[in-house]
Amino acid sequence: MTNTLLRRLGVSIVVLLGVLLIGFTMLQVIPADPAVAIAGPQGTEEEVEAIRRHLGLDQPAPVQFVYYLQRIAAGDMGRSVINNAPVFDELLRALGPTIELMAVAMLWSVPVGLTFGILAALNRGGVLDRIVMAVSVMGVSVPVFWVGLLMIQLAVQTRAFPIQGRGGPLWTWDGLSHIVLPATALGLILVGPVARMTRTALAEALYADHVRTARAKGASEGRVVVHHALRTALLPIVTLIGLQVGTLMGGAVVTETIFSWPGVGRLAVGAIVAGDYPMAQGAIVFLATAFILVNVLVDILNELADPRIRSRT
Amino acid sequence: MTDVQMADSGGRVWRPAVVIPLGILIAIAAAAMLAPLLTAFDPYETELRQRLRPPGEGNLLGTDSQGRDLLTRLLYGTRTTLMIGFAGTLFGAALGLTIGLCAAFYRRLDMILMRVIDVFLSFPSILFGLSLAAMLGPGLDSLIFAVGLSVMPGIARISRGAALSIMAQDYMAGGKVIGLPDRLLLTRYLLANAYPPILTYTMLAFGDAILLAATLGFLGLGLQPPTAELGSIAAEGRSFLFIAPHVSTAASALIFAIVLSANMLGDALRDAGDRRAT
Amino acid sequence: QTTINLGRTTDADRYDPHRSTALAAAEVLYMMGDTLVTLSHDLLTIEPALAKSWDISEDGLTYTFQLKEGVTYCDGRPFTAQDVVGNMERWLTPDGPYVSRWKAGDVESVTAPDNLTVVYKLKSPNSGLLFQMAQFNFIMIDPQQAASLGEDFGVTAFNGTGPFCFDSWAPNDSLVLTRHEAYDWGTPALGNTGPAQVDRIVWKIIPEEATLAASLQAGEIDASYSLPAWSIAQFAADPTIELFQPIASFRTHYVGMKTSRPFMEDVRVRTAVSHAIDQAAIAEAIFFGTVEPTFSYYAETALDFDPATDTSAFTYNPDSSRALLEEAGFTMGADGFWEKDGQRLTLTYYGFNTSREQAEAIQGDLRKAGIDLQVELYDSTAIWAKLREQTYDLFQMDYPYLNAGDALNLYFGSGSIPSPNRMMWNDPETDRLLAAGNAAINDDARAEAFKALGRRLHEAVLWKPLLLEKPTVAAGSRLQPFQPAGISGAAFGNGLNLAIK
Amino acid sequence: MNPNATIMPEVTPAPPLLNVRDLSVTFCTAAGPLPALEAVSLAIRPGETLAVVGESGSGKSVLALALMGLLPPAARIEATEMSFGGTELTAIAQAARRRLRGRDMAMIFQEPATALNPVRRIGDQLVEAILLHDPMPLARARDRAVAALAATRIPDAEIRAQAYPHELSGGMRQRALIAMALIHRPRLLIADEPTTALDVTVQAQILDLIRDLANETGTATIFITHDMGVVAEMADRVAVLYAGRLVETAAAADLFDCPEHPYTLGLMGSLPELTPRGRPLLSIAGTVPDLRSLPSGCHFHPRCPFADSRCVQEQPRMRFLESTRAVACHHAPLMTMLGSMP
Amino acid sequence: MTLLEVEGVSREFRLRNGLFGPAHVLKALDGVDLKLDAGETLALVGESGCGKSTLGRIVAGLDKPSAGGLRVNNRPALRGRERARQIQIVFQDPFGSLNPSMTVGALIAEPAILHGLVERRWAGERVRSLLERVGLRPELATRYPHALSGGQRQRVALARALAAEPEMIVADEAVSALDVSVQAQIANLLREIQTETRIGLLFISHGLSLVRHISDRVAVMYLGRIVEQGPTESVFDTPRHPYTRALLAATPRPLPRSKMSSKTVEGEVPSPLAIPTGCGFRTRCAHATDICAKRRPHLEDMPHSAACWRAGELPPPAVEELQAPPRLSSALELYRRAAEGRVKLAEGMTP
Ligand SMILES: Nc1ncnc2c1ncn2[C@@H]1O[C@H](COP(=O)(O)OP(=O)(O)OP(=O)(O)O)[C@@H](O)[C@H]1O
Ligand SMILES: Nc1ncnc2c1ncn2[C@@H]1O[C@H](COP(=O)(O)OP(=O)(O)OP(=O)(O)O)[C@@H](O)[C@H]1O
Ligand SMILES: [Mg+2]
Ligand SMILES: [Mg+2]
Repeated sequence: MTNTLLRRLGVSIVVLLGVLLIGFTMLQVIPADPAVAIAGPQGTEEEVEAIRRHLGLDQPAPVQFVYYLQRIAAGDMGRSVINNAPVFDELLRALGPTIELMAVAMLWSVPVGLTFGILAALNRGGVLDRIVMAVSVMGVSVPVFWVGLLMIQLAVQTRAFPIQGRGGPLWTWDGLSHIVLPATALGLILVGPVARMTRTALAEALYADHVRTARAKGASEGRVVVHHALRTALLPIVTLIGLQVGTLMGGAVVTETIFSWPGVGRLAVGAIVAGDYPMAQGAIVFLATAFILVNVLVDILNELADPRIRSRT
Repeated sequence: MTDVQMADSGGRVWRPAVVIPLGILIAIAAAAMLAPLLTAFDPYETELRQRLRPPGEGNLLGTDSQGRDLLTRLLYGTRTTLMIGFAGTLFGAALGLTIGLCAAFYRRLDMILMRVIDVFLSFPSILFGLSLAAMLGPGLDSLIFAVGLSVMPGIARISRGAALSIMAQDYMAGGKVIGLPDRLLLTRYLLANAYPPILTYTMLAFGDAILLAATLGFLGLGLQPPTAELGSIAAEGRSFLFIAPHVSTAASALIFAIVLSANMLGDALRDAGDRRAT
Repeated sequence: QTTINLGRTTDADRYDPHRSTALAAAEVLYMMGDTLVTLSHDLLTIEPALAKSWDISEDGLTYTFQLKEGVTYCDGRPFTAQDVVGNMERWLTPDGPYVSRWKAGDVESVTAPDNLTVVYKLKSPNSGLLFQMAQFNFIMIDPQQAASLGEDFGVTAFNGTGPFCFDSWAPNDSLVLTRHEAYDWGTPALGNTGPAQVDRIVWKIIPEEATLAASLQAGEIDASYSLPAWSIAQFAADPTIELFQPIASFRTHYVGMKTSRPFMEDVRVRTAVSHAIDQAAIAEAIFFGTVEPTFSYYAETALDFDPATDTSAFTYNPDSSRALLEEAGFTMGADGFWEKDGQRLTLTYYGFNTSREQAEAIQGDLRKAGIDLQVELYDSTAIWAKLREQTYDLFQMDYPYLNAGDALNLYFGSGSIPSPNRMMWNDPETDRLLAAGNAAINDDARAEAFKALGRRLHEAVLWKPLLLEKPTVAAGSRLQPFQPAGISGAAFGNGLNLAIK
Repeated sequence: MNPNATIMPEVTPAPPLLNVRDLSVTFCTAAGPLPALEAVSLAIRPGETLAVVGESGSGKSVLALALMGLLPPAARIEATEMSFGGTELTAIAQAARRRLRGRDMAMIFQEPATALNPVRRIGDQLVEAILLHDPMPLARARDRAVAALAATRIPDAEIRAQAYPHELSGGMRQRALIAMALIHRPRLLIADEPTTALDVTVQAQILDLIRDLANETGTATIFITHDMGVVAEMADRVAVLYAGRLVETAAAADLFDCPEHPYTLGLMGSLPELTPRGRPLLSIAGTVPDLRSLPSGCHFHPRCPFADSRCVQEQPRMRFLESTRAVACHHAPLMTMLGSMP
Repeated sequence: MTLLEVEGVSREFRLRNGLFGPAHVLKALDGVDLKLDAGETLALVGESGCGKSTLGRIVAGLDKPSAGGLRVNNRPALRGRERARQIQIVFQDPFGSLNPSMTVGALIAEPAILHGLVERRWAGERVRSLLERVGLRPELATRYPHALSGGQRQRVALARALAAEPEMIVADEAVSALDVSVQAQIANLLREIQTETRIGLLFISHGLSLVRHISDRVAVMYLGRIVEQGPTESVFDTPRHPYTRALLAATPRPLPRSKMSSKTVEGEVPSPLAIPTGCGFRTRCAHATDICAKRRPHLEDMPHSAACWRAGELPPPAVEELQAPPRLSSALELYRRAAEGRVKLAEGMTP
């Protein structure tokens, strides 16, 4: 068990290095030049050169990457070339709100998706199945920004919830009310995939041999669905949710922009566009690490939940 | 093949669940292709003083922020969007498929190929697309490239999974035993049988690709004017969502129809596949 | 505790007057610090600020400032002439990472004979210096703090003499300012002299324009002037929201033309392009009438604008456009575009992706006039780098200025090639007039030189002026009406006039 | 209705535990209705072992599931009678039917590898089976579960109860399933090919076990198989299914002495044991028909060497030749009919 | 003439856990020697997981031995396409052994065309004759495998194997998944083809009764080793290895209440990851003694030999010959004649 975990983490580091390299290469080629941007519309050649020297941007790219790796290895993610803020601190500050947003989004959308999926699976091929699936797919079919802005318009008219910013910690009313809209918009992305996977996995599990055995024991249909079918169907669903975290992060970029949520997604987009490569690179590494960790966690969960996987070690 | 002909095509694929979304997709694509015949307006002719007119007489869906006929813009925009979705998915699928099949077929490559895929998968796809689009500069080809590369890892994974289960079938060994070269084993045997789940997933990826393109438009990395593209129309129209909701809404609705149909088609194809398997 | 929430779409990279060029930095810096002198609301008169008076030597080379007494920084330390010296030394460090140094003129030395006297010596006269000194780059920081914080100055802390003190900053999210209790040295001509009327000001970043507008409606912010045009038009009809504009504020949108490109070197082509663009329609439609179409490089009300300037080249006149192109040897091709020597009249246009609509409108106008415009839009951080690649014919931009001299100095001298003189306008006469205007030691001489230069440049058709923009502040019902400031477009000024009903 | 096709004559006074008359099962499939069982009648008495044989797809499992009430919703079930211990199964509510399942009638499935819940311990699965019908303290249920495992001669039952299914060998898993099925001493045990997935040496052990345990508890057993060897080993009586129809029922001894239905005869002929070495095996020509398009008349006629025009036109009814022997063939009794032929 | 010689073939699988995991060694085959003559049927029997398929795959060239080697026609076995010309294989699972995306015709034509045995334009002709050879109607050539029954598929698989005109065929449980009636058809067919073409047949099966019926010689495998080998009659009538005896005793036979003696073996086959020392069977063997744990027994060099230290001391087995009851015998005879068309019931001859 710990062995697998260590091995899994070892592989993750290899993957992370790959992410780092690709990220760095791409960011290097982005035409945005922070020095020019800082100098502004009226900046002169000399000013730009001075700024560039000052930021260390005059070094060749491979040298910069080596410096970067050295610093990373020493636990230092560097500083923003735009405002010299320590990348790690900035990301850490933005990570909390993003995790909060994603967590709340998942908190409502996963149960809803599960419920939809169960309803559909139990009525497979029926009218309810079609309706439920159509509804749940809608969430992934409309651009998030459109949904978000529509919600903002509704909220302005009804004055139901605050429309921008983070109100504070989640346990305060202010914090809670601020997260309602962004979490709703973001969660919509997840409902469809979860519902779809639940439907497929459960429909399969409902007629699995061991579920039939449970019925033969005299278990009631409810018990059969919840204790036996859903329990085994949960494995692929959890795996899917782990992978969907990536999509959710993508959605968070947009949601954070629309609802002025101070998260990593917005930070990352801003940094990429501005050519602030230590910050962008940091954000990419952070998000990739988060994704990898979540999926390691999913693997562990699966291992805990499925003795077959557990004993493979 | 030889003189041996195809006979029956197996299970019932042409069910309503397949036909309806496919029909919608084809209808939308046809309308986009025939745009010049369907509308008398010039998609590039601006008329600023006629801007943001609500749907009604003259302009069926109203006008956009430049006073162009919105319906016309949408029709031409659908062309671009389908082009991006199609070409991007095709590119991503071709790449992903090759990687996935090779990983399953040449077991020695599996480890390294899958790590590469993991790298791409761990890269938040929107940031990936964003970096790529920013790197290559705005333009159709870079958008297609960005979209393609972000759908690639998913397809590679699915392909590998599907191919692995085919690899376990006796007929793969059967092909080897009669002395078939790898080229034929990979295509005639592996691909020919592994494709259904891949196709299904590709339909879903097609929807994702279109949404990704729209999101890049929202983030300011869409196509350059005056090219019409649904995502960009929806993204730009969002500024007027409160005063002229028809622009963004109509474009979003069209995106919705395309993505939903692609999703439904993917689901239905999978269900059809399921049924045939049992 | 009273708090005012101000909304805006972008944040500054840092709050350092010597290292920032952005309006986003200026608008906050004006609240956190003071300049030596400032400008009246109409931007025509120099007003005292930290300097209560000043003398200019006959030769125009020595400026002697007398500072107000009792001015303190937020941390309580008294503000002295040495601090002014420290500011200037920092900013003018040779090869330092500092920007906009040309605004300081050709400085010989800045010295402090005593605690309240500053002697500012130039190598050559600079007629615009006092106006420039009102700009945010001249805001007096705490040089000791700047030295000790190094790169973190203006990021983690800022010690200033302004009506508000830096409290905390979460980049791209919010910046909190608190009242500077001791503040009472405000400029009387600008209204309240201090202290500020609210305890806190919170600047919130709301990147999405539509959300920003909705936030004002929902009362989540009290005021903003970075609102989208459509919402201002809408708010004009909204009884709960009031709109204010500064008396004078100069920001002109223009399309620059690069004179070193094959087609564009011909002034007839440039004029034809200019005649083809209908800036009135853009103002009316794209900006919902919240801006004015303009026909000169800088506002006609700006200091040193010559009413005799010939602006006829900048009207919307498709007929002249056609005639000029024919005269220049172009023929109309079968595809509806002009061509010459088998080459289509295709021009490349760089713009900001935030001004997409303007670009599309211009593209549409030119298309109607038979000119094929290839539009390339970039993010505001990428475009500067793109512009340096020198592959454009036209570029679109907007800029703030204080008066004609300011505007002319920025862009047209041959010394500014390739940037910011992106027109590649290399003209000895321009350089001569510019030098004359700057060196003038009296107003008339200066005005004469700048007016002559203005006429010359307008005749050369280097820009197509489009719009004159004044910030419109939209304020919710909580805020008391106030007179927005005009300087640099930072409409909330130093914040002394902001109050809650 | 066919008057002959129903009641088994009463040889012993004991009333049948299970009595099924004219059981038909039709699946609604995308390609039209699929009659998986057609008018099947059978009866089984307490303590008796009835073997149901037939080729793959003949409807053996469908029969078992229909009796258990476990067919998927797509199945339509019709029966004139389906009584169990005096209760008419088709008349009682789902809940009542459920209470019978596992307690009064139990089932062992074919694939021990998949029939157990992979994510729960063997012991817990047994405990669940116990508690579903017999509420008791958990500790006691645990003890009972271990005891039941031990009864199937699983070594170290105490430890094995803590194991997950994949940690056990196929034989042990099958034992666990048997323990689970027999835990409430059901009156009827349905074993659907319980040993096909096992090696012969293990199969022998399992067959022994089922026989012994069923004897101990006095349970009536329906034993489904396609292996004539296993039939010989286990059965008192045999019912032969072909394409969803019962074609022959007989006492095991009689059947092996000489089958009456040509299909059964063909099956016997296919057995290598009964064919001298070197001679070709006697095989039944053709293949099992598609249930959606069954041949007219006797469903076996296209493959039957004795078929005549009557077999093509008229569907033979189940007829009693002796008190314990019924055949659905126009030519029965075969030997008498054919014995005189040259 | 010796067609195939398997010499000391071993096959180990390294089961690795991920990138850095520890490796377990699974000995699927451990020093197997076999010989097969042209026109001969050698049956390989043994319980699940004992290595039968692995050996079959190695013979067919689908896998490489870790040690030992093969000789075909007294020369070291060829590789790849050349091996394919010599040896073909038919698999167990009728549903998984044919490429479902190709028509029957294309499937059968493929090896023939690939090896240049027939020109593309004559392939149809060849397909037709092969289909007839395996007892299928030529119309089936246009069908896809999913439209065929299990028995038909196995016939197609056989036709495909024959299309390469090999010298021997490995039939890996080729009939095990089929119903008895169909099993008999295919078994008959195999025999028929073999007597006609003198093809060598390696018949892998776990069903003893069929093996006894169609094979010339039998090799019994247990945990990757051959434990007994000899002419079919001899092995079945006088089994020498306790495992062979147990296997025979455990096979249920179609005699009512034949009362097999199941007590002969206890427990189940040990995991091939942990094969017992010495004789692999000793853990389940009632006759095991000390030597069995210490040293590994080997096959003697004679026609019928068993790898057992105690083979000589064991009491003779009680194997009774199964005989069909007289009534059944004559009924079967009748059936056979009827099936051959010699008996036709007169119209209306019903009671
Ligand atoms: N759920 C179902 N839906 C449709 N058809 C079914 C279903 N279950 C069984 N059938 C059909 O009913 C027929 C009888 O199937 P059944 O499983 O009873 O056969 P069997 O005799 O048990 O065969 P085997 O020996 O292979 O287990 C088959 O043709 C099968 O296709
Ligand atoms: N590719 C492989 N990797 C790892 N182990 C394998 C592999 N192939 C076979 N084995 C193992 O080798 C042993 C022998 O397998 P093989 O398939 O030859 O047995 P078999 O006698 O054919 O069994 P069955 O009767 O079940 O088909 C088994 O324990 C199996 O798990
Ligand atoms: Mg069955
Ligand atoms: Mg095998």
